[in-house]
Amino acid sequence: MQPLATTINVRLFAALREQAGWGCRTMPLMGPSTPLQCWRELELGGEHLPVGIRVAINQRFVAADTTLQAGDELAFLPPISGG
Amino acid sequence: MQPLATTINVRLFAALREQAGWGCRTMPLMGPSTPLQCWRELELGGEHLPVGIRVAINQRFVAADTTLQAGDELAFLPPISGG
Amino acid sequence: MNSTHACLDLALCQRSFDPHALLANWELRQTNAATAVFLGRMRGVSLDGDALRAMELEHYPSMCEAQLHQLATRQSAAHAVDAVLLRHRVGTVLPGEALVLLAVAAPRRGAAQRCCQELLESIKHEAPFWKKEITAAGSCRWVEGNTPF
Amino acid sequence: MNSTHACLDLALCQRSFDPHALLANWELRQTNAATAVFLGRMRGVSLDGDALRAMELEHYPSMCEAQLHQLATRQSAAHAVDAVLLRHRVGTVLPGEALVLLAVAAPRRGAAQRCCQELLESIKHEAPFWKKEITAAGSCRWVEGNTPF
Repeated sequence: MQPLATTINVRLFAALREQAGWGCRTMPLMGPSTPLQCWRELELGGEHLPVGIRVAINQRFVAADTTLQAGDELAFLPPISGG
Repeated sequence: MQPLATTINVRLFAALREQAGWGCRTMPLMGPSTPLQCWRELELGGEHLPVGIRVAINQRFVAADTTLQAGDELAFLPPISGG
Repeated sequence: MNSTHACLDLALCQRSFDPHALLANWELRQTNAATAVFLGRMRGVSLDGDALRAMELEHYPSMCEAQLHQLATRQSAAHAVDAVLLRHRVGTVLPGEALVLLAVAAPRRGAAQRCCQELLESIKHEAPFWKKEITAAGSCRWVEGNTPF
Repeated sequence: MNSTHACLDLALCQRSFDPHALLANWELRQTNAATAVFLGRMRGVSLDGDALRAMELEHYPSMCEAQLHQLATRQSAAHAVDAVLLRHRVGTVLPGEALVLLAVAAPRRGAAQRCCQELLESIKHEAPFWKKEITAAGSCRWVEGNTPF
């Protein structure tokens, strides 16, 4: 029996959001995947995560090779500039 | 011809003032003298300046062996505690 | 106030706030000897020297709040301070308006000052905020990372 | 404001002052992005744990003012800050009253914070002030030097 189709939500912010032309997208999770694989698949810019771009899963910073789970919220964050 | 008698003013503060029982005194300056010599002469406590006691002449911190001039204001300052 | 957990008062502000009224109100409720404060306001000119009309402060809702809480908890414990006040603007900010107010109350000056400084740095590097400058001429530019300390 | 000399607003206060009103009034006249502040209040208990009734803050008149001016001039130049506000109590101080208010305005957070911290330390070690604690029981004790940073 096939498992039910599962998805993750991807969020982009600031300059990344403007460059991509979208801020939030749902994508299917086909087997084990990582933020880096999603970055490539979404064609967000190159084969590697550019220096300075950070990854969050479910609103916590994680490494780009963390394994994604169905239902995760994945975010790519350009260099932050608060305060 | 004898020079005119010359004097300096000596000031004490805080604990030093209370221990000595006076805060301001005029003393004659008999030839070359230093704050350390005045400390001894005034019997403010021992032959050496106690650790932590600082010296000011004319309201500037100086070394204890600085040569005093007639009319100087000499002050002995216990450890300071402002702010 | 117990000895293991500082009292944290942290919030994002969608609108302009009066940092002095907030600080006075908060500080007068503290019983500490030492309070260190940082107040940052929006500059009227960019780092490139262009006159600015406004700044858009984007944030990652809920991750931003969670990060601020975690950073304040960590730093207040590390420095054993008693209370932290933080206000940070989001949305459209005009020149001269307060961007960030951070105040730390502690029994001693060193702890208050160090915590204020280190918490501010950690916020600048770990809380998801992004500044977009809008010049008087109407052009936009995302600020690339933080100015050096 | 010229580029070589900071604007210094330094004063000793014989009476209780409102640090928040002073700070607000001063800071709103600045045009800087960053302001670092330290506010010290009199503790209600001594370092030994005794309840305090009051503190007598003695100073060396005119040397104290001269030292504050010299220290503020030196530190504001060293950190290239634009403005310094200092108020320091002398005379009889009651628990909870403000003892010292120091604020530094600069174009950048690092300069403002470092200058505030270093100027405060230099005042604590180089400006002739002496604190005498008067306990609730009526005994007096000169505070021996400063608490560690």
